[in-house]
Amino acid sequence: MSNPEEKLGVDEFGRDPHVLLRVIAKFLIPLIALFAFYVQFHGDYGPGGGFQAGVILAASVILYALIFGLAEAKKAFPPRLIRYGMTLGVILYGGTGVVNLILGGEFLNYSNLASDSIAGQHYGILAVELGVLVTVTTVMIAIFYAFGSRQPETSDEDW
Amino acid sequence: MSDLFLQYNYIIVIILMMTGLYIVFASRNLIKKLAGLSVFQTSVFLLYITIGKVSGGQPPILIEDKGYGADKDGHALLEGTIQTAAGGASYILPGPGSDVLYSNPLPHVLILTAIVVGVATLSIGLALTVRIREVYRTIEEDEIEAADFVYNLEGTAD
Amino acid sequence: MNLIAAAAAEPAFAVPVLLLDICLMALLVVVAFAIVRMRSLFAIVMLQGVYSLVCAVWFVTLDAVDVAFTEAAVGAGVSTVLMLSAMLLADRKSTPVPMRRQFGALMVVVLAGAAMLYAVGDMPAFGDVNSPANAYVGMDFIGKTAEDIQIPNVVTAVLASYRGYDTFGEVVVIFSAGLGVLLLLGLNGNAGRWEAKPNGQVINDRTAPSAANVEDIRTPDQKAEGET
Amino acid sequence: MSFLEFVPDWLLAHAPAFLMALPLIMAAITAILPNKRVAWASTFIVTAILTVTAFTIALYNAEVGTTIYKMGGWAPPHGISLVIDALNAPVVVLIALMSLITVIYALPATVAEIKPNKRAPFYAAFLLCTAGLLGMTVTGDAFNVFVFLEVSSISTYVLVAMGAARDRRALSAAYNYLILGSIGATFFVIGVGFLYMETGTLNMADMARILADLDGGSRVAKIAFGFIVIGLGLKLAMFPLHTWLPGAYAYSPTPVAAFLASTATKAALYLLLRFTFFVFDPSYSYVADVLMFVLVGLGVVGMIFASLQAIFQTDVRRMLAYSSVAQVGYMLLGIGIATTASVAAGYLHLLNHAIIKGGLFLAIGAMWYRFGITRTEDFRGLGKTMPLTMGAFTVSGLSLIGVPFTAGFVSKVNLTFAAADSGWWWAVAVIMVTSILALIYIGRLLLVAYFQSPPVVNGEVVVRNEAPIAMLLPMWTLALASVFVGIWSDTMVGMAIRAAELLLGAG
Repeated sequence: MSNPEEKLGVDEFGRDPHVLLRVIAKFLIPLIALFAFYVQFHGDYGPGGGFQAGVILAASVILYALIFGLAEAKKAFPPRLIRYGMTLGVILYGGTGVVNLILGGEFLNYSNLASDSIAGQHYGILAVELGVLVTVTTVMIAIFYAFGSRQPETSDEDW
Repeated sequence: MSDLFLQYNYIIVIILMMTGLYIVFASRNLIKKLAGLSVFQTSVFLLYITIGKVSGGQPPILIEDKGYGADKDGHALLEGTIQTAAGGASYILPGPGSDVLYSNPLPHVLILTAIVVGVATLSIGLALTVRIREVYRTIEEDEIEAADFVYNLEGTAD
Repeated sequence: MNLIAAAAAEPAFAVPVLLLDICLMALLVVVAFAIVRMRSLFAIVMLQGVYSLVCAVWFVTLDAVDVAFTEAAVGAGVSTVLMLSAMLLADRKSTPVPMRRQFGALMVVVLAGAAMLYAVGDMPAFGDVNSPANAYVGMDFIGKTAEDIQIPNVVTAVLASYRGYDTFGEVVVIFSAGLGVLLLLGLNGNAGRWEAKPNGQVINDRTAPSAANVEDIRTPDQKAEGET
Repeated sequence: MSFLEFVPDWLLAHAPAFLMALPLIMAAITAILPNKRVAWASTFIVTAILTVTAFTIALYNAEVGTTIYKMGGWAPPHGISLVIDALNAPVVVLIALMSLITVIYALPATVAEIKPNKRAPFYAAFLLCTAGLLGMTVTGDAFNVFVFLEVSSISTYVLVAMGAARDRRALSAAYNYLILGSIGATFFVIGVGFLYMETGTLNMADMARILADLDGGSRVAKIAFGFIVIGLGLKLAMFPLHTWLPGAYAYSPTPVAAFLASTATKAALYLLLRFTFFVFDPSYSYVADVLMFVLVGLGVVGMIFASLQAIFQTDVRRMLAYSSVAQVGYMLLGIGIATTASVAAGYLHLLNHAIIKGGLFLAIGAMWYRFGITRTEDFRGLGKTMPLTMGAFTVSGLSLIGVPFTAGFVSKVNLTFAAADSGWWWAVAVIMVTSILALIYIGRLLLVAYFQSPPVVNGEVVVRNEAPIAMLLPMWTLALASVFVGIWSDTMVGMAIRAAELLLGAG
């Protein structure tokens, strides 16, 4: 953790001391991401929703960064995407409201998204929850990248 | 005296809130202050959620009526159900004839929002702490104030 | 045992749930008091995570499953990770504050607490289904959701539709937190670092406003990074 | 009337939502714009549209009265409603106008203060702050106030911290503001929670109705009121809770300082008015007690102490910040006397002080931009080296003191008469004394600027070096506005009286 930019190295015999950790993580991280999407799309029926799913999805990237190093994580999820992702989420949410305005209803009145007001509500909730997911995921990853990339000034002996 | 027992939750929550507030006010370390703020805010969440609790209630996730007209304990549910539009499910609602009770969903919604606001504040506070540590070499408020005091006397550099 | 007798007299209260509640509350109080006494920042951060997790458990017993989910993911997860990574960039220990300097804080807290305790007597009983909070707008959402929106999770319906505007604000808050952290730290960890040489005298983010003799402890490549 | 004919109906109907949705969505887009000029242009266009919308809203409100916008199509109390009435329409115009003025000023100012690659996110944060302030002003839902309060606060903490590029004290100032601001917001949330416990609703009008039915409510409502006043007091820099303010104003980037000084505390003060007179009512004994002893007491103590502190400051921006705390005292005094005339005077001072302080901070910012001036002794010869900037500073400064034919005079005279009508002669005396104190701390600067010769740097006398036109235009707009308000005061006074009648006249 002292130098997170550096890829976790191998020992002097060329072996990877963290092989077990990495194998398990490779297996686990897709499952965590999958669970995030379950939470996202099951939010209408059980506990969950965009915010919880976003945090879990971000946690999968953070776990990847902790195990494979921040540089690898930045290759997998480039920082450039983050700024666009943050914006995209807000636009998805606000844009849904603007579409409602254009269709003649109030801001965020989803009823006019479909001919049936209940179906319209369902579409609207789906769209805004997606916006929440995108923003929360990217912001959480952004914050982790920002803290992780900063060079620490205290040495490990201070512990 | 027995009245107070029915409100024991509020008493505990107030103690917790004030403990959090005390950590913020009494400590002079920037990170500890933020931890205290977090405890304070989490305790306020507890206040809201305890307001919305209904005894004997269940989480506000509507139970679908499978069309048997009664739940597994044999209670008649007809009065309390709502039949929705064609193809839709019908839900068991509280009301006369129904013994289902849900807890109040509104405080839950408010607190979901507040949790997000709390983590946003925390992350900005931590980012500021990191920057302060870099430029002042300390995260103890007393030392920061001492350093600023010197500058205030000197005036700003030309 | 008076409490349990009172609970047993009130049929709506289940004694095991009450005992669980009391255990959780006791745990919360212990953890909160421990944070007050702790000096090691690592312990404080971890205890803060524990506090959030215990709160999440209590939220489950209070029927707030969505909130419990979020609190566990955010309070115990993300917040703890963030505080740990910030602590890595800062210090490990906090210096103790002498008791006499905590007196003012204690007074403020005792006053605010006493004010709230004064109001406890007029508060509705815990779990009262007929309290104003539970009998009016909040409970209407259950019937309205079944009618207007027709999804089982009432919390999602209220969050995204009835109070969707609040949630828009929430998304914006998160966005501004992301924006703020990017402005303050930068995605590559070099925001806010600068250096200038007016009149041949080196000043940088550490020394401004005074150009007094503060040595620059950064490595050369860090300096190069700061310039960009 | 004539102007409104040109406004399409859908805009009139949806203007309240437009007021937040536009800056929030555009803030997200501005944050990713690659070019700093484009980012400025987009911010400028957004704030210009906001200003037009705000004026439309105010005119429309004057014509048709209170309007309620049902957000999401859900009727209150279940949905969140936006309310435009005589009380918040002027505040909306103020915030939108100040954001436009600040953005024009920021074009040159950011060149000196914000790194080029940070400018697009900086403008985005600025738009978020504006949207948050507008949001908390127009909402009719108590919890929604908290959400938008935090939108504006979080972006404000960041904006203040951006001052670290030239002074590291901006970081500790931002941290202090964050801790106290969060405690304030949390106190507010506790208050709203207690109110919810008492009334079962979050809609302000509904709360007011239920509280009136309960005849003021039980102890829970009393404590709720106390926590809301303390929470908002932290945000509006009520006297002993103002400790975050001098640092935040003094070390933040100059456009941010001007914007904060003229809007942030004003929006919080508006909320205090809204809760004290609209949700609660001065006829409840506990509200009357708080008005009489807490707001008036702290207001008066703040007026005197903060004015004295302002005199002893060497940093001009800290001096102006303490003066702001003192001016908040005037507004609290007006609110605390709680007659229609006094509340109108306090409200008028809220609007006028925003114009005055905005102008002063913009002028100080221009002086810093040209000469790096922050200290009082640096004002030597500014009357010669920056005559136009100093002119704007002088006009706004005289208005702050309360010289006749300026905005400050109108509101202070109204406040004095209101206090005298209620027989509060000691309050009249305090207003006089603090005006003299204001004369001392502003006059001291004017003397140094006009009657001392410019300093000699490297053997040469500093020559005239005027601020760029993009800085002069905003500051003179505000300076002339304060003269305009001072001479043709009827419109503003009428607005203030309508607002006060809305709060007190009817009920």
